[in-house]
Amino acid sequence: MLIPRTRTVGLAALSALLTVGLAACGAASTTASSGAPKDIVIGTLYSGSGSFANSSLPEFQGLKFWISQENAGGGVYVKAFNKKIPIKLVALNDQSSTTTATTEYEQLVTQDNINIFVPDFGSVLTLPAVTIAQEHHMLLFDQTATGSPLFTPGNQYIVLCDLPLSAIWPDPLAHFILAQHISRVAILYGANDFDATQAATVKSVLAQGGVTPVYYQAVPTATTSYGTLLHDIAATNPQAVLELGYASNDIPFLQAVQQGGYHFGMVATAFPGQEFTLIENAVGKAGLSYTYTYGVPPYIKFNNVSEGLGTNAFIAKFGHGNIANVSFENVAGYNTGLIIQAALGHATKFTQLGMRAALFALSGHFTTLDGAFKLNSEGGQVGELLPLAQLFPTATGNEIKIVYPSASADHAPVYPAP
Amino acid sequence: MLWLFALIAGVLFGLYYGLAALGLNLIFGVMRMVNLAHGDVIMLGGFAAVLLFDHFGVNPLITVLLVIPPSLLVGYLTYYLLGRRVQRSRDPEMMSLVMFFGVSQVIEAVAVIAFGNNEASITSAVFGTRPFSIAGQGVPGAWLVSAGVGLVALVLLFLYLYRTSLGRATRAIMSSPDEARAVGVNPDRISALTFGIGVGLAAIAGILSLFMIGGTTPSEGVDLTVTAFAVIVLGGLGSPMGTFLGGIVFGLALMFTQTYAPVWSGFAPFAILLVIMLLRPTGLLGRTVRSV
Amino acid sequence: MSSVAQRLREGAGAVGRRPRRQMVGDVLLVVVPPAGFLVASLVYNNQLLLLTMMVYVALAQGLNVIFGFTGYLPFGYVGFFGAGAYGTALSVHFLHAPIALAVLLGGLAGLLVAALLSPLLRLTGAYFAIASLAAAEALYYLISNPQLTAVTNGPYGVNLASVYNSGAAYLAAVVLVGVAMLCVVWVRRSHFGMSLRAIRADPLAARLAGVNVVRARTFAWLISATLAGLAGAIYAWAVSVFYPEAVFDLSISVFAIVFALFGGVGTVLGPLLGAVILYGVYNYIGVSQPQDFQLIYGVLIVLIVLFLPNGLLSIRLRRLWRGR
Amino acid sequence: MPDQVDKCLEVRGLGAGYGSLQVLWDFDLEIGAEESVVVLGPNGAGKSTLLKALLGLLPARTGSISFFGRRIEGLRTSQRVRAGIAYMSEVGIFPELSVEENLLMGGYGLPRARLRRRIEELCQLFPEVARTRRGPAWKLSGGQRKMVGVAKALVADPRLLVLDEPSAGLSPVYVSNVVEALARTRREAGPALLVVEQNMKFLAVAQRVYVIEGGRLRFQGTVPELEADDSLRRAYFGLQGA
Repeated sequence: MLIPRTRTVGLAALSALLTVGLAACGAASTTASSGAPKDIVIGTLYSGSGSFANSSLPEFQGLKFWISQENAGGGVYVKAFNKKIPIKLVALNDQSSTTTATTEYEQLVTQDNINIFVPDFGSVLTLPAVTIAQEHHMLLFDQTATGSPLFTPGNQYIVLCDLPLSAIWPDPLAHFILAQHISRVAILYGANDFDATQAATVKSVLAQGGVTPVYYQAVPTATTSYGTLLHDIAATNPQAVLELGYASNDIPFLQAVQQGGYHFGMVATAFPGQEFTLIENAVGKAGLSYTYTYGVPPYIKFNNVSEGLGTNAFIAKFGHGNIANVSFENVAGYNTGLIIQAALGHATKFTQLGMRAALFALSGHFTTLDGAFKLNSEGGQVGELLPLAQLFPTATGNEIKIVYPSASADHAPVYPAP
Repeated sequence: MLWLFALIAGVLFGLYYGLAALGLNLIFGVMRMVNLAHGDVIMLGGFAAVLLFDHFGVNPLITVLLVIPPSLLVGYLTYYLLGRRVQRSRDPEMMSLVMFFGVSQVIEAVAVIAFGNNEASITSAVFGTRPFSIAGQGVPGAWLVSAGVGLVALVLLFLYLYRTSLGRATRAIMSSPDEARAVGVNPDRISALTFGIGVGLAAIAGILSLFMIGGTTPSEGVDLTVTAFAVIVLGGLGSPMGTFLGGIVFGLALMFTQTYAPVWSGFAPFAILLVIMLLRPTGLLGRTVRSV
Repeated sequence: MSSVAQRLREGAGAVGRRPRRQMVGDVLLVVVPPAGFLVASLVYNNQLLLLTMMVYVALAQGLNVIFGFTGYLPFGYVGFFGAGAYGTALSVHFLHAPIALAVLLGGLAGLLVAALLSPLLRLTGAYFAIASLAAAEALYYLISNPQLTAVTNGPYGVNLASVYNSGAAYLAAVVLVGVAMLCVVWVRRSHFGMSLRAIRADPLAARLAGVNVVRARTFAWLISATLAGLAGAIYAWAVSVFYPEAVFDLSISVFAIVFALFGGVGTVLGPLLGAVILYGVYNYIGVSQPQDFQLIYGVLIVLIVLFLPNGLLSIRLRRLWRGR
Repeated sequence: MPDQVDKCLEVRGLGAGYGSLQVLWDFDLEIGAEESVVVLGPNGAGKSTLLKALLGLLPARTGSISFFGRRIEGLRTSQRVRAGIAYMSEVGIFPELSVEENLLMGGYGLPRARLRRRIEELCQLFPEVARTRRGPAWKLSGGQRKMVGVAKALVADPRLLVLDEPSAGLSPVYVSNVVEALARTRREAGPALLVVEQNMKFLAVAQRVYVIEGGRLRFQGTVPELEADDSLRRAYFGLQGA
């Protein structure tokens, strides 16, 4: 049994511990002096492990690449002080946990005196940052989180840098289906915000063309075995099968198509364009041939840009000339840097809303290797749509070619797949 | 004939799930330790198969045999370095749970350092892309291979447990550890061996996971541990046969909901587990425990 | 017959004759931790970290009530946390309840889920642990189901921006810590707590001594779930926008269990210290060593179990024992 | 008193316990070769603890244990079993194993052929065990379980057989069956016997008696000597004599 005295001692120890521990957490911080700060502090999170790590780390590399580029040139140009200021990066590891991410975002904002607030990859990990950014009046340079709850009319403190809102992603895909006069469409999607939004968009665009899917079902995001689902889909005799999931869904899905010996006129999945090398390694060359996916940079190329490196230059510098070394996330992370660069380079006042105003002023007049930069009133990205790409077999592997819309296509679609 | 395919797929997946859970049940039965790192061992088995295939072209079925010796070694070391000490603590069931949570974190972190975060996989063409016909249904060859390996493992384990002296001693410890010590069984030796077998079975399941659940990543361990746990609890703790029955129930629940209500396919297996637990509190083949 | 059951039969008289020093100690136990967190918020302004720490204190203490005093380990404890979060969100959306009421309704949601699941208490050991986990998973899949979008907003998550108030949420969490401490102190000192310990030591003897075993266990289960529900409610309020997976994350269960066991279950102070220290260390590693975060934390936990298997408070108890 | 050479077991100053709880204090015990000894004591007196310490299931904190002149207190349980000590706990069997497997476990580590032969011998000695050989042990009645337990303990041909409350949970009829079975064992010039009990029935097989109370030795002597002690007689015969 404990005696009361020790309990009191324990409580005192606890209070002391709390204070010491917290002091330790908040030790490092730099304060901006009056006038120009010594450096621009960028705070961000990445997932060193866990389910988002394979997307988060390449994006983080892209951002770091931009920082090293700028710092090599003496820092980033800040218009408000009319000089270049070196960039300092504070990056914490959230291990793909939203709970951890939440406290670490707060840590960045309250302890690390950051000037620029960049969240982790994807909607799930970005969402906790939205409230914190709003609460502390920090502009959130949202990298790739395109989910619907992130953007609300009242919130001034978010801009989406890299991707269009997920609701408009599948627009060209759905129009392609209509253009090919495909009438039997099967849609299988993950029961999460990101995928469900896309599925709803496809469904409504198809409805405008008078097409009703023969199969339209959601499965839990954690689904990894697709054999039975595919068997049931095949039983509806579809011409086109669309699987809208994460990379961890696309891989077992494409494997199951192969394992089951299924052949459909069109198979489309979301991630081969974004994680091409990864998925081709996982499912093999044959498993990807003639399937469709969203066309994203670096496979859609923007060499005529108003800020930063163009696609080819980026591939040369970042990927040492080999496009296989460059993933979409690399481009996205780098592009986030370019948007920050544009905000600092155009804002007349070095404030969060000053940067926001600058970006809204640039909206529609500004192109990077990620395409046209155009914001809607809530800060969502509505610039370049994601065109439809198809994968064509070559001697060594597959090649991603844009096939629709025809204006931006660099190859004719092969439908039905041979 | 959607139901027939669901039935076949459910049984085949059930054998795979049974195999994936078997080692966990053995370790729990013999040592009363909850190996929360079980799913991470499955993950490591998957990576072993991918690396051997990528670098040396080793067929995954060969890897199934290759992983056994190192697994036994790892099991021995884990038991003697970590397990034995925890087993002697006040509450081995719960303390082992916490410790193996730590081990699971370490394995995941080391796997990330060693293999990166990307999904690793072997193209499913290894086992052919032409489905086999069973009762008029086209079933992927890889499923049959996995289920076959699961069955072989089950038979071998059965022979070991019921036909050999060491196996009998293992069951004796499961039945009553003190009694077993009192007839001269060295529980450390049996426990270490069992830990090795448990790790080996998990690693083998990991190799098959590549073809059943598509690829492996360092972070998949937790989900696999949870599934394995559901399966052994369904079948009955300490009952190897029950584990396979539990696996099949789990597999059928998953496949039938995938067929008739895909959106509920996450919900159904757990709901069925709950219902079975309430009807038969010791699992399908668990022995009725005399308790208050 | 176990000694606890014997003491129980000798009557609750001993409870009434509590020495004054113990009373003072108990009051301090309930008042000092919340006060500590209030003060902490003045010197340290990562309030979300402190709030999350408080949430874990409440969860570890709630787990302590059911696990520390009855031996039932609910692996799916996070289910109540998620139920609390969604209970609050739905109260705000559909009942337009003021947030204070909505938080209480979140606690009520935890309680209701626990009442529904109380038949699980017929299970024991690992069976109970996994069955509760299955319940939490089933609840998650139910709430995040796209077919229930009209009710729970399915996979699209929850937005409570209309009631967001970080300062008030922080104060609510401070109160929650006090409530959690009060619950455990009460369980520890009361006749009810003694019944629980008697059941744990020897259920048959306890029954013979006149304890209603089922009712006592169920009551502990409900208290425990209500604490988790309130914790989930306050957490939901504080983060205000979240996807369902964020409040049904299994690692919340695991953390609460690890924290409670680390400090020492069945004690009043153990889970509090466990949550504060281990969560503090977790964040310290996360901030200072982001690269090797998981590795260091994993090794630390293994070492703790190997060298401190009976929880932090066991060190002191051992010393006290020798001192006698 | 048996002389030095014939001594099967000699325990001196044995102490043992669980965690912070010491249960057995400074206990002395001697058993001659082929002698049978009963240790009497009430519930919680430390009887089981004594046996566990003898077997090494619980470490001895103090004292020494000699088995046929060899010090064994430092040996592992398995080594003590190999030296020739067999133990039947209160449960006595492996419920999940079949009766046959229980017997096989009783001779764990013996060469296969010898094990088979021994089991056939015992099945002749215990026909009621032989009848149930294939079935799982948990289906047996309490008395049958004890029989299997005794047979199991005898498989390895021990030099000392240690029984923990063989009468626990048995009706009087079965108790006499077990006593009779033990007597049968004795007639075969079997092992030395150490029985701990609350039940007086087992005095029928005892040559000497020890009484343990509160973890300490209270009395040692022959059965007539025990009966001559007034207070002990009241404690052990008065209550349970009927």
